[in-house]
Amino acid sequence: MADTLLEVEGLNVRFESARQSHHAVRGVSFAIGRQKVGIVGESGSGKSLTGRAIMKLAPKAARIEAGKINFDGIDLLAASERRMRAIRGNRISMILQDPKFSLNPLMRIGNQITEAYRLHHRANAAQARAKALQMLESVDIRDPERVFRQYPHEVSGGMGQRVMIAMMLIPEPDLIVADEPTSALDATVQRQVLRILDDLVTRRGAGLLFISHDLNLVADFCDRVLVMYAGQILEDIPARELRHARHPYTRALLDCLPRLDRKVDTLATVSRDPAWLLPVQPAGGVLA
Amino acid sequence: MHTKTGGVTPRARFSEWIRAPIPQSPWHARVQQAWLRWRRLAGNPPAMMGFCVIVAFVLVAILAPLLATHDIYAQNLTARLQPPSARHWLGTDELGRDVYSRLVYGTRITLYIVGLTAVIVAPIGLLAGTAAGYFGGWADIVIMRAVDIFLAFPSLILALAFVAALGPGIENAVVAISLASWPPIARLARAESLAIRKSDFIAAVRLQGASPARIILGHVVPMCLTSVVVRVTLNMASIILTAAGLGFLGLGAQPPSPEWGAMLSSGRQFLMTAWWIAAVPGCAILLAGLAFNLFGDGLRDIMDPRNG
Amino acid sequence: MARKYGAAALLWIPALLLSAAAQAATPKSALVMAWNIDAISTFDPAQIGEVVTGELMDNICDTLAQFDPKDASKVIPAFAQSWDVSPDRMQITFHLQKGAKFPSGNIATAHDVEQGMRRVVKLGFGNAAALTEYGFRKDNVDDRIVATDDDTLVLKLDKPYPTTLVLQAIAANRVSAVLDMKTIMSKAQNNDMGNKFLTTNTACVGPYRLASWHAGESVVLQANDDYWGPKPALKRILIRHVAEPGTQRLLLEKGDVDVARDLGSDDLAAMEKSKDLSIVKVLKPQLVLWSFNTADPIFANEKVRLAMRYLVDYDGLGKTVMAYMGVPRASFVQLGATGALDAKAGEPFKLDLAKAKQLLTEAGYPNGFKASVLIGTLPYASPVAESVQQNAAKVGVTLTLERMANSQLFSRIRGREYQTGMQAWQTSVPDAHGNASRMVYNPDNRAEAKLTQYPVWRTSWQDKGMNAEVDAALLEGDPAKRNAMYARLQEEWMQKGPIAVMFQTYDVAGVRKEVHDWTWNGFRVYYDSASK
Amino acid sequence: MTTATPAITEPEVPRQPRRHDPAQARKRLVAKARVVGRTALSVCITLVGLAALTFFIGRLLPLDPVVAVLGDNVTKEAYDAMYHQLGLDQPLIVQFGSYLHGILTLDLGTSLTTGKPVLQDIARVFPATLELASVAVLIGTGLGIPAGVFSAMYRDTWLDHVVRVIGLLGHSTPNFWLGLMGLVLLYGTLGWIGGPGRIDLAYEFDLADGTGFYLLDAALSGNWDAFANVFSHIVLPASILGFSAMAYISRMTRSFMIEQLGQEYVVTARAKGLSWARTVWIHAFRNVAVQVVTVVALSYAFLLEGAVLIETVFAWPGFGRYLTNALLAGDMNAVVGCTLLIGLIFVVLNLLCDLLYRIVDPRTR
Repeated sequence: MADTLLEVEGLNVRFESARQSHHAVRGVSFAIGRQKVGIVGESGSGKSLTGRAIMKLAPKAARIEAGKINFDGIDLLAASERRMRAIRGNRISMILQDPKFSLNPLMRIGNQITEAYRLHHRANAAQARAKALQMLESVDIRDPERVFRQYPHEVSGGMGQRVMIAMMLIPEPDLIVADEPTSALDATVQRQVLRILDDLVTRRGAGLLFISHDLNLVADFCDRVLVMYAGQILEDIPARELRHARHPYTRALLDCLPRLDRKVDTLATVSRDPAWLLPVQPAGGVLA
Repeated sequence: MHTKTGGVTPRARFSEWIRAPIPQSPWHARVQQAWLRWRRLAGNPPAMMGFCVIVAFVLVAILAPLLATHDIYAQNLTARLQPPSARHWLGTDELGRDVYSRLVYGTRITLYIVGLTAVIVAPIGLLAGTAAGYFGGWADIVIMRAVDIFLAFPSLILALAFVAALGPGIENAVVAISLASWPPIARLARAESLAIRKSDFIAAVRLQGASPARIILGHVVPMCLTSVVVRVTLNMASIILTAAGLGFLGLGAQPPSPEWGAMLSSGRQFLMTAWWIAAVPGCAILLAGLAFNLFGDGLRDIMDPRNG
Repeated sequence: MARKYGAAALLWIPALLLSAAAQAATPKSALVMAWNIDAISTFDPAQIGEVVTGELMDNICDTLAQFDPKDASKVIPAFAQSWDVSPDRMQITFHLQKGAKFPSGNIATAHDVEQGMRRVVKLGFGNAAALTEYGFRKDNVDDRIVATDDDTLVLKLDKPYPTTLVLQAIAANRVSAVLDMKTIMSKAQNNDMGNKFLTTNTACVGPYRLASWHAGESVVLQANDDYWGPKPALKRILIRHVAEPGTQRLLLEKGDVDVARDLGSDDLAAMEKSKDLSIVKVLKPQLVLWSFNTADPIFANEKVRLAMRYLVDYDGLGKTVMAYMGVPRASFVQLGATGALDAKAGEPFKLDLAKAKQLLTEAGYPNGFKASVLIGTLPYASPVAESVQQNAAKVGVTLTLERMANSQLFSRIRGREYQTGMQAWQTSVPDAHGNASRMVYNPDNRAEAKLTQYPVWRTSWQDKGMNAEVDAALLEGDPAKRNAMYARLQEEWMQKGPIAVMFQTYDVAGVRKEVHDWTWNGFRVYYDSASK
Repeated sequence: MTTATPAITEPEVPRQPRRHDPAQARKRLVAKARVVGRTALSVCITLVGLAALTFFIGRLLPLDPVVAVLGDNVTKEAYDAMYHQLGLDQPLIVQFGSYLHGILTLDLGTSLTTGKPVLQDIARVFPATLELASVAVLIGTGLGIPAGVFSAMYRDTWLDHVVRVIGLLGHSTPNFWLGLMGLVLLYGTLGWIGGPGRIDLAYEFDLADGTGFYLLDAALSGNWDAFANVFSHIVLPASILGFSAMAYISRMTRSFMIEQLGQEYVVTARAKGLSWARTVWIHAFRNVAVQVVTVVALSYAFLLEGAVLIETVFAWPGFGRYLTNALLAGDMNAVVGCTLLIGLIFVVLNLLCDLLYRIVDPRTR
């Protein structure tokens, strides 16, 4: 595809625990450009971990190995922590699941947003403030002045997530990793948040890595879908072709979703088959 | 259960069995759990160190008669306050008794105090705490009020007061210390059982018509046990210190008992002339306290990693 | 913020090392003394029942007469410049100092002394015994202690007691302190005769007055400029409470104090060599007792009590634990007192397990027995007891020690709630009668009599015969005969008495070379003659 | 040291979101009032309980208060008189009643050993202890907080292990022993520091009538010799107590921090591109600050206990020694008075900390 933004090859994540080493991500490889890519899988399939590994924010215990992680020509494997800091937020940023926990409860919303901005742009308090307010408006917050002054616990979940989006988009990153950004919200709000996310991303022409367990959602929101199972990518297909996915697991996932257009008497359950697990290709360069 | 693994050596078989992803029986599961914890402990050097020291202390206590070089009561007024030498490895005290031998036997007393206190404190604290937590309401208010009252005292002061009231002596010291150190345990147990009480399986048991006593003893207490055990282990260090403090003030073990605190306080008079009499038991107390702290800390990391 | 803290903390470490202790030499005009003064509870001479305050009081309140600094068995004039005794020894007339001033400015007269002495009897604290023993009772004190004019005081006795004894027991005792009765009575509340006021104040004629007392911290005595006698060389006596013997040694060696009063025997031995301080010691009229409660069937047996006496390693302990602390003594009469047996005859016992075993067998305890020993917190109490315990074990007697706060020890023994107990006992007169009247003579052995200030009563032991001997000896006019009678008493008592006397203690102090003329005898310390 | 019982866990914080609506506001006000009332009541109950417990322990003591007053050598009459005067002939409950009444009228009775009102005694000895404790807490906080935070930051590294072991050492060292040894070494042998007591007697009278805080008095009166002297006296006991405070504070700080560092907002902060240090100090630390303050406040209270033995060793004329002496001498009024005070301090400190939460933490406002 044209101008690849992020390229991952043979990403492995292991947890070395006292009992035995748990191999969470097994040789995942993919590439994304300035498009909306969804990663779908059951919880524990290693999708979130993949997202964090890219930003080198995986927990300390995790040992990360990969053949290659390239972002816009930068070799993240080699990048120093210092370099990573310049990239995080600025070039790649991340939206987490639940604003209740992902926002600092003791910092005013305004400060959290301006902090994110001033970290990467030379700007005085006043400018940053102006920018932040403008950003809040752009995520459909009616009374930005007030929200700016409020504490996270004082705003609703949906608004919180919009604040999160504002905070993460304000430095104008090229790639956004959204880790289940809507799973904590109720259906109506979900749509709204997604819409905002959608047109902000498209307007800026940024890339989006959309991590979710909700196949339907991903199906009609993203351009491309990666289906993960047990730390591996089983299938990588354009969203519109999802209906014709041929991997049994993907099929199963689809079937067990209630559909309106077609009548099902019993909801299928996912049946697993060890054979799905492909041999893991040996990892290349070790990082972190 | 593991007949398939026929040909392999017992050792390999065992390790395979202990690692088995799915335990075959509750017992198997428990063994695996224990083994896992042991592994975690082994992976935690400070805790391991503490554990070893404690084991060492226990051994010393058991083997005291073999390790001691002198009769710990035998006095020799002509050979008093002697510095460490080949004959008396840690010198002699104000009555010419061998400090080393007394130190060795002292471990018995220390462990005795610690053990007895633990045995008294844990059940009291558990029952009070779980009862308060489970029943709530008035029981809770009353018990917790009592706990607060006790907690408002620094434990040493309280122990002092009780010992003064009960009269000196190890047993009384133990009772006093116990009286002073059950409240934190009770508080802990309460917090735990508050959480457990709400859980569904308790509701289930209740629906089966189990009596409160049965529920508390059969279900709540076991759930609280781990954290209480951890807490008690951590407390042991402060128990040792409190006991030593009492001994230091002459309210603990009575002469000629070689209790470390008592040894220390009698050595206090000879600081300038024979520093080792005070220095040696002091070090022993320090070591013991440290060991229990390290081990307790490790235990806590292992038992409930959440507050690692 | 935490970073700042960190910086502050780091600064602290070198501070600790560099904080050069500004070692202040003690002030020239003051005597600085380290002493365990926890026992101080009042400054009312009628109530004081304890050594420390006693010593202070001696330097605050003049008494009619005083012990000769050089020879405690002699009594020399003090506030009374002279006295004459009626031929029948039944009346003593004191001629007092004229025009002496109290700190309040009032003039001290014989009436103050009279009121003061009556006050002691009427308040009836322990010290009242000093007077009641000689027939001054609440009902008769007003006619027996009389000031005939401003500077004459007359004591009328009920029996012809030996005059020196009376002088020692009363005239040289704080019961005859010269109190500023006007001031004191003006401070009296609910007819306590100023007792409350005097707990924290003094109002006396004397070389020093109490400037401040912080319980368990310090006492400061200030010299009285308008004192009638020779002016004290040192204007101030600063006493700092220090409980730890080791600590006292440190302070003394560092020159932070001039005198240390509670040094441990081993520290003393070590300090003997030091050239910038000297160790001084003097025998006190204080005995270390091992009392047996004869209400207990075991110790009712005279042979058992005797056996116990052979379990004490007088010699060994005397050379080690008790070195500097005291000398072996078995007689109830302290060395240096009139009528005392000499050192040898007064200590017929020695550690002799065989003898003890034999006595126990005769007593019917061939395999020994179990008993408890109560001990207090005196520094030597525990080692002495442990030594005895060890020897006892060798003859099959199991002694269990119970160490407790002194006040607790006292109340247990006073209440007869004990088997055996060790404590120190001090008399106030250098005469055999001083202890004979307390450790031998038991006027009433009934529990309800509660003669708790009689050590002998506490052992529930009474011997009518010896009671009689004590009475006789007291009134015997001929000194030689009198001494002989006391000698007999002592020998008899040492064999069957309910109390094993083990040691007579020293008053011992470490004194820095800067201090000159540190003067004392077993009965008092003369601050006013010390200088620097 | 027995001082640091990690009994205090963070008080749980109500997380109800805040709405702007008068009825709600009124409801909240009423609720607040009820809370205040309940706390006040429980505090009272606790205090009465304290008094009762100590009072009855006191009366159980086999020590004879009369002997404590009159000494060993006393006639029966005098004994009985004092017995009556001390009201010991009344039934316990009556005695307790009169004692409680005394408390309400700020009269803790008269100390049997000092002959002064207990309150007055305490007022005299307390500054000494407070000064000691303050300096100790200063040390403890200064070293403890950074230590705790860093070992949380670099968890399971050698640094973490070192900090933890040092902390545990602080928990395990008999402070009286440390005091004795330190005294012998630093004062006896090396002469680096001042000896026992708060100050050399030579200076004592220069500072006789001041605030009772000698460092302060000396500084105010510009008497720098005296200041140096006081400092040289306080530095060792304070450092030893500070050591135990440090152990406790660093320990608690560490576990608070570890909990916070596991939170999602930390990931957010990192994802923004914040440095690890900045994430920890600006974001995470802010969230534990209040808990840490609580711990510091309580370690203050614990030092009161730590002082008991230290003050005996250093002949420190403070609260702890006053209490011990009173206890050993059977001076019950003093004992009960002191214990009551300690209890009061604990309870009040706890209250203050809760209050602090309500002020600092926006979620509880």
